[in-house]
Amino acid sequence: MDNLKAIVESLLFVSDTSLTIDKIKTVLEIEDRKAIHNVLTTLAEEYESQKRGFFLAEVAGGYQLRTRPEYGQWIRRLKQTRPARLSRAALETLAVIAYKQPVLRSDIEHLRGVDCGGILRMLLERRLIRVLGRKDLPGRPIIYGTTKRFLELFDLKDLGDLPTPKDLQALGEAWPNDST
Amino acid sequence: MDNLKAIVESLLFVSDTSLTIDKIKTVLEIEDRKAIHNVLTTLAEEYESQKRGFFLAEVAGGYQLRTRPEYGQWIRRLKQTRPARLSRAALETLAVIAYKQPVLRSDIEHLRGVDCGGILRMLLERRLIRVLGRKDLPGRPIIYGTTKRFLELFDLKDLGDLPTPKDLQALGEAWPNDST
Amino acid sequence: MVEQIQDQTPYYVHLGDLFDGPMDLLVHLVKKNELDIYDIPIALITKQYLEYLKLMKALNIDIAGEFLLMAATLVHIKSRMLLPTQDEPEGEEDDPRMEIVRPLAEYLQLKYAAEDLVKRNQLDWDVFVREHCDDDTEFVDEGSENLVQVSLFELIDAFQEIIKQVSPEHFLNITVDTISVKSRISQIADILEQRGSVTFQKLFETQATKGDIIVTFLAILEMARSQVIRIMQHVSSGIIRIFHG
Repeated sequence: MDNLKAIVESLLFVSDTSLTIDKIKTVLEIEDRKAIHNVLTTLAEEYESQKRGFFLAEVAGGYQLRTRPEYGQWIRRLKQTRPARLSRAALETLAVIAYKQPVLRSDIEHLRGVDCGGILRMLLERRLIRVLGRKDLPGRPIIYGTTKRFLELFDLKDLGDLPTPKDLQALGEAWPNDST
Repeated sequence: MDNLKAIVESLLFVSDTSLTIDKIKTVLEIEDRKAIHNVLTTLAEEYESQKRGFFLAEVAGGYQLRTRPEYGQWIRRLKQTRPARLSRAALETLAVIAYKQPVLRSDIEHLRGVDCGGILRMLLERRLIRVLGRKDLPGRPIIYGTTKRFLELFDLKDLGDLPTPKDLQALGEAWPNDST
Repeated sequence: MVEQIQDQTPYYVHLGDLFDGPMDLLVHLVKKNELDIYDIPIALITKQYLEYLKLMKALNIDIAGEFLLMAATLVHIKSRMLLPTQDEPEGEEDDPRMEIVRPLAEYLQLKYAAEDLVKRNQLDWDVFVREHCDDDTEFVDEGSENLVQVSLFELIDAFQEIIKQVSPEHFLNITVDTISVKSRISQIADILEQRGSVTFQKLFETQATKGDIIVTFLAILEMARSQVIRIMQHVSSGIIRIFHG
């Protein structure tokens, strides 16, 4: 396949989730992971050097074309939509789950000092968190964890991409905003 | 706007309909039709000369990025492997089966209040549900249950991890503010 | 008939709907007073915390149990601080304040983590993928870059200022009925429809009685909570302005 680069690009172009190398292998029926990896690297470099309007993002274990963040303002104007942004309370709850998973509702509420039932429900409905299992405790409480969608939403390669608590502390010289 | 080309490209990239020059003018708040036209021409030429996986099509009085027709076969293969989204009705049916299994079609239809024949067939084809057996009743009705694939689709280890309606109730109401 | 009766019931807001719980209120107070969380003047914080609860109560806002529990904890720590220390000077471990310092420190870290998430390139806000999205919901103009979103706490601080100007005494025993809040909400909505935005102060200018002021304030809170409006503060002038959500 001498036009492998263009074909991979067309796949990336139409895919609405991040594409793994394995997936590309299956679709194109080729065995050469290395070749696919090289093509992806070349594409990413081209988008950079040519200052295209989009870039190749590595998210949730795969690759995805995304528009450059600096043009977000124009795209929001084009779409004229207000995406459902998460509230601060929801973000905090997500942060607890991301860092402490596998985690129980009671642990989350202990940390946040408030009831989180409604937020957990909403996060489940939006598939940003999921049920990892149940704990062997009275009432068999649900254990929560984050999903692939969570990674996609926040542009994370994997959970290791989150700053460590130490990084956060360093970042914490300025007070966190308490804007709603 | 010195990065006009990249911005216009990012707009074309996200737009799901063809973009007219007028629309681009409005979004970017610029008056210069000629500049936009030039940028579009440049982009079209670049996609050609660089043999990208997509091209700039002039359709319906506007412009739209489209994958090259010669790669259509690969894109169709990609789309086939993509897990199709389930309709609301299919999800409801699946939920009834998940919670009530082993369950008869008549029970499902009684609960949902509508005929489910088509949906059951589709769920069977997608291997999300399976025939567990036949009940010792007149007509020997089929007993349905969910599959391993169902668990995979919903990121569940086993059926015991499925959140119960009671679990959801325990979470309380979802926050209306977040479900925007 | 039934509706009428319901509408005459006192206006009822749950504090937990407006604020993120007692920890959030504590963080706000610590931040406002520019305190070191590891050396909190417990008497000051307790006093301000209780003042908040008092104001909420005066506004007929239902205070959730966790807020009261925190109040009790603060008061308890305060009283333990007053006890004469025995023999040796206290080590950090014996400092009664540690009871809230540890959870507070952990809570702060969580807030930083949440903030870090916000700073990332969020899908469908900063970055977009090609997808066929439905184009409902309304157009949002992000407005001037010199505006920052304000928290409800800051709003209450601003409200306290207004009360001070109008009447220094307390205003307990004022019943606010749902009808007046509802009609005030629709008045404010009218104003916003005409002008797009209005300053916080402006909404109170025409108000005569204390009751009216509270009605206006509750209307604003309710509108902010249901995201009908957005409340922004000008960075340099400090003027708070209310926008259509």
